[in-house]
Amino acid sequence: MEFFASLCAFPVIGAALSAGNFRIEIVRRIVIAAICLQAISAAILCSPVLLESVPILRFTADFAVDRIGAYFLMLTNFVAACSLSHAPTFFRNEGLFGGKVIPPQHERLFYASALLFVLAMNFVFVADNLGLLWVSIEATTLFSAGLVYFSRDKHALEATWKYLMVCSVGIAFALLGTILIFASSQHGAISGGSLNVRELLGCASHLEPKLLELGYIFCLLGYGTKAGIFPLHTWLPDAHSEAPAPASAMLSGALLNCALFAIWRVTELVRLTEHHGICESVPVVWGALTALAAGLLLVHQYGIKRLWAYSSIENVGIMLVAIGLGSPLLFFLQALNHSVAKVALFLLSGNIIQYYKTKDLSQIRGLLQVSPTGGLLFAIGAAAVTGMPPFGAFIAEWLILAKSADATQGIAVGILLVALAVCFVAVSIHVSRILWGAPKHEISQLGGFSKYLIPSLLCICTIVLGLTALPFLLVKPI
Amino acid sequence: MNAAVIFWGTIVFLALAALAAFVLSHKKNVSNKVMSFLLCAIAAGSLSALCSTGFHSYTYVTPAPFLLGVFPVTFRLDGLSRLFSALLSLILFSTGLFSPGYLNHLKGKISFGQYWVSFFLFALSMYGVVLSADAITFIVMWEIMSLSSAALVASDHSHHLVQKSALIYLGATRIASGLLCGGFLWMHSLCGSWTFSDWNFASAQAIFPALLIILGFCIKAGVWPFHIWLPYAHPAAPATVSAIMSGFMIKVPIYGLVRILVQGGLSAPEIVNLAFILGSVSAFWGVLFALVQNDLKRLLAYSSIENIGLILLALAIALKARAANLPVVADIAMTAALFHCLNHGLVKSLLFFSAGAVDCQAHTRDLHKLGGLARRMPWTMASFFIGSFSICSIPPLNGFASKWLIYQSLFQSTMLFGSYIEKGIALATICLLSAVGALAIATFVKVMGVGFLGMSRSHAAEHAQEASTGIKISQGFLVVLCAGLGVFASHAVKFISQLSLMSPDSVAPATVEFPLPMPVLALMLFSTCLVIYLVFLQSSKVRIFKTWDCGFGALSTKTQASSESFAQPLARIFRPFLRYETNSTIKGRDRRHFPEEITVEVKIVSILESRIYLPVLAVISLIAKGLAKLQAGSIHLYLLYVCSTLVILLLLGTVL
Amino acid sequence: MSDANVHLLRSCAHWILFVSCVALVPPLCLGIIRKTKARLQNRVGPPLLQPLFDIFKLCRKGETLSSTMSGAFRISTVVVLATMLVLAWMTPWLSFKPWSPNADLFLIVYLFALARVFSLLGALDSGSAFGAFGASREVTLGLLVEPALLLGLVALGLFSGTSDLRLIFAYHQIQAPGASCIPGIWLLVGVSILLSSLVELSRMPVDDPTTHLELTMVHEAMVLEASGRNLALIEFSHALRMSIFFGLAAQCFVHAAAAVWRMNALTHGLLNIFGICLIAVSVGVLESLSVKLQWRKVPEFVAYVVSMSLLAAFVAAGSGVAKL
Amino acid sequence: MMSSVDLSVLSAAVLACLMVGTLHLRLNLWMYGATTMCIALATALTAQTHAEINLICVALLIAVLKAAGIPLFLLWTSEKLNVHRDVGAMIPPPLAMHLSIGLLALSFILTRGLPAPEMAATGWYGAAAGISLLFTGLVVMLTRRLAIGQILGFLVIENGIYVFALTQTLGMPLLVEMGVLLDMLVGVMFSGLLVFRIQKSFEHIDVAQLTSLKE
Repeated sequence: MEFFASLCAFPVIGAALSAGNFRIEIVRRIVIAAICLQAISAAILCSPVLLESVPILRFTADFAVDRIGAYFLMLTNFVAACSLSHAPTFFRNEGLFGGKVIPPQHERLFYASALLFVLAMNFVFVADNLGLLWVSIEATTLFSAGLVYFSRDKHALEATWKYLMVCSVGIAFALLGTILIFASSQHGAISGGSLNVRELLGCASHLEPKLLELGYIFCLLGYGTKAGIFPLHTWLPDAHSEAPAPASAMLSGALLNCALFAIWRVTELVRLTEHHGICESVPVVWGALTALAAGLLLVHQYGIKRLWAYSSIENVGIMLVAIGLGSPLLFFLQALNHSVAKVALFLLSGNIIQYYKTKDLSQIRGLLQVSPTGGLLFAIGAAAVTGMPPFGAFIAEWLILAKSADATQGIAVGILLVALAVCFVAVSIHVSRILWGAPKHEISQLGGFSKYLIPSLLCICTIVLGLTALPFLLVKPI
Repeated sequence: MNAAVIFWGTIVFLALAALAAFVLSHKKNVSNKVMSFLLCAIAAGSLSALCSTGFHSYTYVTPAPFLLGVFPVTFRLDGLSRLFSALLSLILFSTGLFSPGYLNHLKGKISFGQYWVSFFLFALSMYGVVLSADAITFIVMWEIMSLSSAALVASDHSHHLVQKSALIYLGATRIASGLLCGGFLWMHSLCGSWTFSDWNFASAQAIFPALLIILGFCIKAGVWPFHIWLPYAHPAAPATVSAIMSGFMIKVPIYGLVRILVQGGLSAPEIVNLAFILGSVSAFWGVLFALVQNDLKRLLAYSSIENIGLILLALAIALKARAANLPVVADIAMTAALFHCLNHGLVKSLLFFSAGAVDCQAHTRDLHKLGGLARRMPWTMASFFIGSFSICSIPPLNGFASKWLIYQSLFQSTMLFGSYIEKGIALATICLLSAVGALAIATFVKVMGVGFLGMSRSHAAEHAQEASTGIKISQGFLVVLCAGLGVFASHAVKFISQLSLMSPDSVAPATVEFPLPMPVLALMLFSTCLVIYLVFLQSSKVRIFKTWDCGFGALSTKTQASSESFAQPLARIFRPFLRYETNSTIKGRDRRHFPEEITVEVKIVSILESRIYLPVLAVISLIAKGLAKLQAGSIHLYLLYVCSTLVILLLLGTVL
Repeated sequence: MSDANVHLLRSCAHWILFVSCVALVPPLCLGIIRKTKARLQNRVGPPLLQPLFDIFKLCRKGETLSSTMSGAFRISTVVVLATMLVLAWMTPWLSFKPWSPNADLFLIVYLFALARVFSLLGALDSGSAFGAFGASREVTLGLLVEPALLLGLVALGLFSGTSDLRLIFAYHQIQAPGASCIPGIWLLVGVSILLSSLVELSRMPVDDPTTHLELTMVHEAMVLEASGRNLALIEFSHALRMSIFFGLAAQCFVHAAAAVWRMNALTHGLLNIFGICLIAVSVGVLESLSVKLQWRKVPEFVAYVVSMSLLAAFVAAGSGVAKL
Repeated sequence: MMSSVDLSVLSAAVLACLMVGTLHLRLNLWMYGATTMCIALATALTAQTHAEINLICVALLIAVLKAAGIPLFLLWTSEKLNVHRDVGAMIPPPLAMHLSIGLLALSFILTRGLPAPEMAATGWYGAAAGISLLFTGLVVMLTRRLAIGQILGFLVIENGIYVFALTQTLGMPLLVEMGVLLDMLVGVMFSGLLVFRIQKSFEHIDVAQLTSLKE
């Protein structure tokens, strides 16, 4: 029980309080407190796995957390904490910068659904049961739809509808896949069948191969839709660009990881059987192609947040490659570096949009002149997210490339290298236009350093991840 | 005193300097003097540290907390890295002397905070690259070098052209590093190690990674046909930056080639011949386009392409000779390549400094607006002239010494190579080299004559003042180095050849002799000049009068030869390469006899750019547009994508 | 009398002979050329040493400088003459020469380049259009002729197995165990050096030094602004350059002959001087018979020269005896 | 031979196919209700043959929530927005209906390959019905232009998956089943709310016209 308490208490209470009509300033404080406490309590919860060498920590029959899950749990809560503690500043500035004033009711709703969204994401990583995994993923869709829907204008509605429909259909396929895996487990392996991950892993070799393979395909497709793999990514740019900056930060920095984590759960299962051909070559090549396609789609971009959305797709592709290579820690390393940099970028983009009062890239010029600090942070984030040394993402991508080169996935390596180059060039074209030159019209500087607090923290994190032995501690087991 | 000290001393101090610049930049008071002093101090320190380490080779691996993520930073200090880091220190030192005087005229245009931060990072990364002993350290430092130099190129980013140049440079360098990554990963999967010394390129399947690596290096070095970025980046950057980029940064790929491929025992004839062809073509192509340039720094950039070509050529000869088992020739060629790196590094920074001095005094780099600076900026003129002589490889300066070594290696290989084809190729290359040398002379005589001699062509050039003391000192420093390396070439050559470059751990280092009597020659020339001057010219009666104008009255600057008209006869000869076109229009009644207005326009098209690179880019962006069409906005379409992907996956599932 | 003194005497004699040759041969060459041309035009013509007298006369005059000139102008004259003297000392254009350091063929060629660069700068310094015309043509000719000259010398170097002109032209080289084609190479190289010297010295058929239309001239246009002693030095260094080239060509021919008929050092030396004069005469004849080439045609003319020395070099490389 | 469970799920599939044929929302919703009733019946029968107590409550839940609640809610929505028939499909409804019937046949072919379920009562009839329901739902989502139509399609897909689960694996663990059901209900509620907003801001609920966000 204390497991449910420590995981659910703070988000639920926070959501309840923020939905209730206190003064908005109080609500903002409550939310920050709630999310930070949530992160801490989750950390305490998985501390045995993180600190001692306990391979897996079981809470109930269907809830347990293993090492990789714990890592992702930490990451998710960190991302959520960063985004949500930046959110109040963001909404305050919305008002300050003469953008349209946000009714407190909407903001309250935003906080409530954001907290529940975080809760759902937390359950993704502690669910030790494919069915519950599916349930929590679907729950994340519903709550995050609330975030995308935030600004309630036509674009937001359209984005939300597409997000909801495409993802629900995809998720439905994932459900079918889950059922197929369940069916495969009933064939002799486990009497009455089971969806429990540990049991399935335990008797992986006895699972009925045909059903398992079908199930894998459906799950890959379903969760892939949620993760935004190339032809299924269609909802992603819309949702990311329409959601308010903190929400898009969470979508890109946490939600995609959840979907990919679900894919990893299934892959991990199929890898143990003797027909694991499909779960190696398919994700690797598909991931590389996704990265390439994302890179090409980055070339002609008009929206500053769509830009980062596509770069998220690129990184999803890379993570998919890592999953296909069957190395959870590389997958996590990439996710970690991507999330940290990408959250910083989305939050900064939020500030930039507030400065220039537009998302249109062709209107945003001369950031270095408008705000040197912001420009510097933006440049660092962009360099980090495109995998430039000395930032963390470089190390992760390099490890992934090296592993796939050693796994004789030459084609994938080639495609990935091209994709990375294209992404870098495309991003640097757009970013350099944002940074250099002079703004097209007078920009009023408002607000203190507070709006740069979280982004600069995250930028420091990327540098630390790149230049210190921190990743070493993670990747050691590889 | 060992590698660790150098590593910490240099890298960390530079990092700290960058940090200091960053901190100060927030207070908006970055003093160029202080920063330049820091730069000089660090450069001098690292130089002295290098000198004090003797000749042993050290390898140094950083302890656990100081990792690049997972990988340790490994450094190797041996002859090769000593040579290059010494060159870097020299250039940085002179840059430090040059900066304060030069940067003043950029005040208000560029933010000195950003400039110095990226500058120190740039210096740091260059030291890092030439000291690195494994692929990870190398590529990390390499990428930092690219990013920081791109930031420096874009220092004055208010101009649109500067932005464009910086982006072209960024793109080129990213492609280069992509190819390098490919090659490194491939080698790692072949040899199972990241350390350069474990890589062996002699094996047959190592040819493809070798190809990737050499292509990557060629792009970064600005070898034909990948040189497109260079003439953009150099004029856009401040003189200090272009001096370092052209003087050292484009030598870093050469370092990489020697460290990885040559010392890795590359012998595949395909690769060697490729390098040979690329080197000779870019030597010719570079100087040919340099001849017809009118922007001073652009011209210097093209001449860098020429010299990089020469260096690559020498490397290729060395590899050929080693493959043909002619160690003597190989050593000569290798020494030639590295000695030319050294010389060109010093000379080119000298030239860029002088160009920068001209730029900040006459406020233009356009040869059509310069002229007559000889009387107003004698020091700058003198240093620029000496630099030009050296780069035209005029004896007894250092340019000649390395050029002679290249000639000598070709001469020897003509005699010693077995096959007649090889002999013929070597002879043809001698012919080509002499033509290149003559073209270089033409180019730099043009610059000297049009830029510095004669009458001033613009008001600004009319009122140029001599540059400040710091600038003069830095130029003098480099001039002394050039002359010294030229006159005492025999010692320099012996020293370089003993750094055992072909294979890092060979027991008996080779020794290359430089038999020419440079000191005697210099002495004879100087004393004869002195005697002749004292005997004849000093005592002669001199009358000052105007230049002969055929009695038409005062000559205007229009009657002087312009840079285009000077180059015209040669440009005519090489019209097919240059796409050289002049179209002149004469206005006026009865146009031939009573012209009122005559305009002549010279057009030179870079074929590579217009015929190859732009179309390729267009195709890529077309593909991107096509892909973007998928995102058409209709949800029904999106759902259809999901279904079709499902079908494809199911089919794959049946196949696999 | 100890042989040390004999040696000393011999070297003194060498020096005296050499210095007098350096002083006299260049004006003599010019004189011979003019004389020949005059004779062929049925004139008496000036005395053979007239050029020398001209130079003395010019030395007595003062010089006129342009107000736009910088120091470069006078310095260039000095440097050109100095380089020429050093070249005269190092290059084996005379078979009897005092000791000189390693005269590497590449070094020689680039010393010529040094002289050329400075004469070009001198021409450009005044800012007059004529100087620039001359300079830009001179530089073009330089590009065309340098490969020819270099390859010619390389051809000699290849079968001698060294790039040191002293050894190449050393007397004992003739007795080198050479293939039968060696005199052929000597001849080819001699001709190519001669022809390239015509280009280098901007004489007919490339350029007419006696024409009065400055626009068509190369050398004369370059020295248009020079006067007095300055002009004297320029003229002398030009003449010296000519005689060095003629001397090299003559050396080649003599060696070609010597490869066939044995001869001792004295005859060799005499033949050398005689050859220089003969070449001067033939140049004079050529100048009075031939017409000036159209400027556009000059590259074609030089192409022949280059191919000739390339041929020589190929043959030499083929039959080369590798010495190291 | 064909068990009664097979019969009911097959009739559900056929009903769904017929549903594709008309554009009348009311009729569509009723037919969907009927389909779901059949499925609830099938669940109940399975529960009875296998004496599975929790399947009984699942059957009840389906009957109450999915077969009655959701159609009524959507019906109420369409009344409020007074849209009574779809504004027209991507392809004409009769064609779509025949397409889905064809897909029904196809699903029989596809599911033949599946290994017979271990414990469930029925063989590939159930699987075929489930897959064909899935196809039908997809057809609806791909062809209908109204937002409500798409919700309907999604519901049909969901039914199909449920049928598949029921007939192949005798239903999933109760906890999972509940979760799925809950998620689906919340989803339907949320999308119904969205439909209202869409009507409010666009004055129509034709999602085929929502194409302003694109490259």
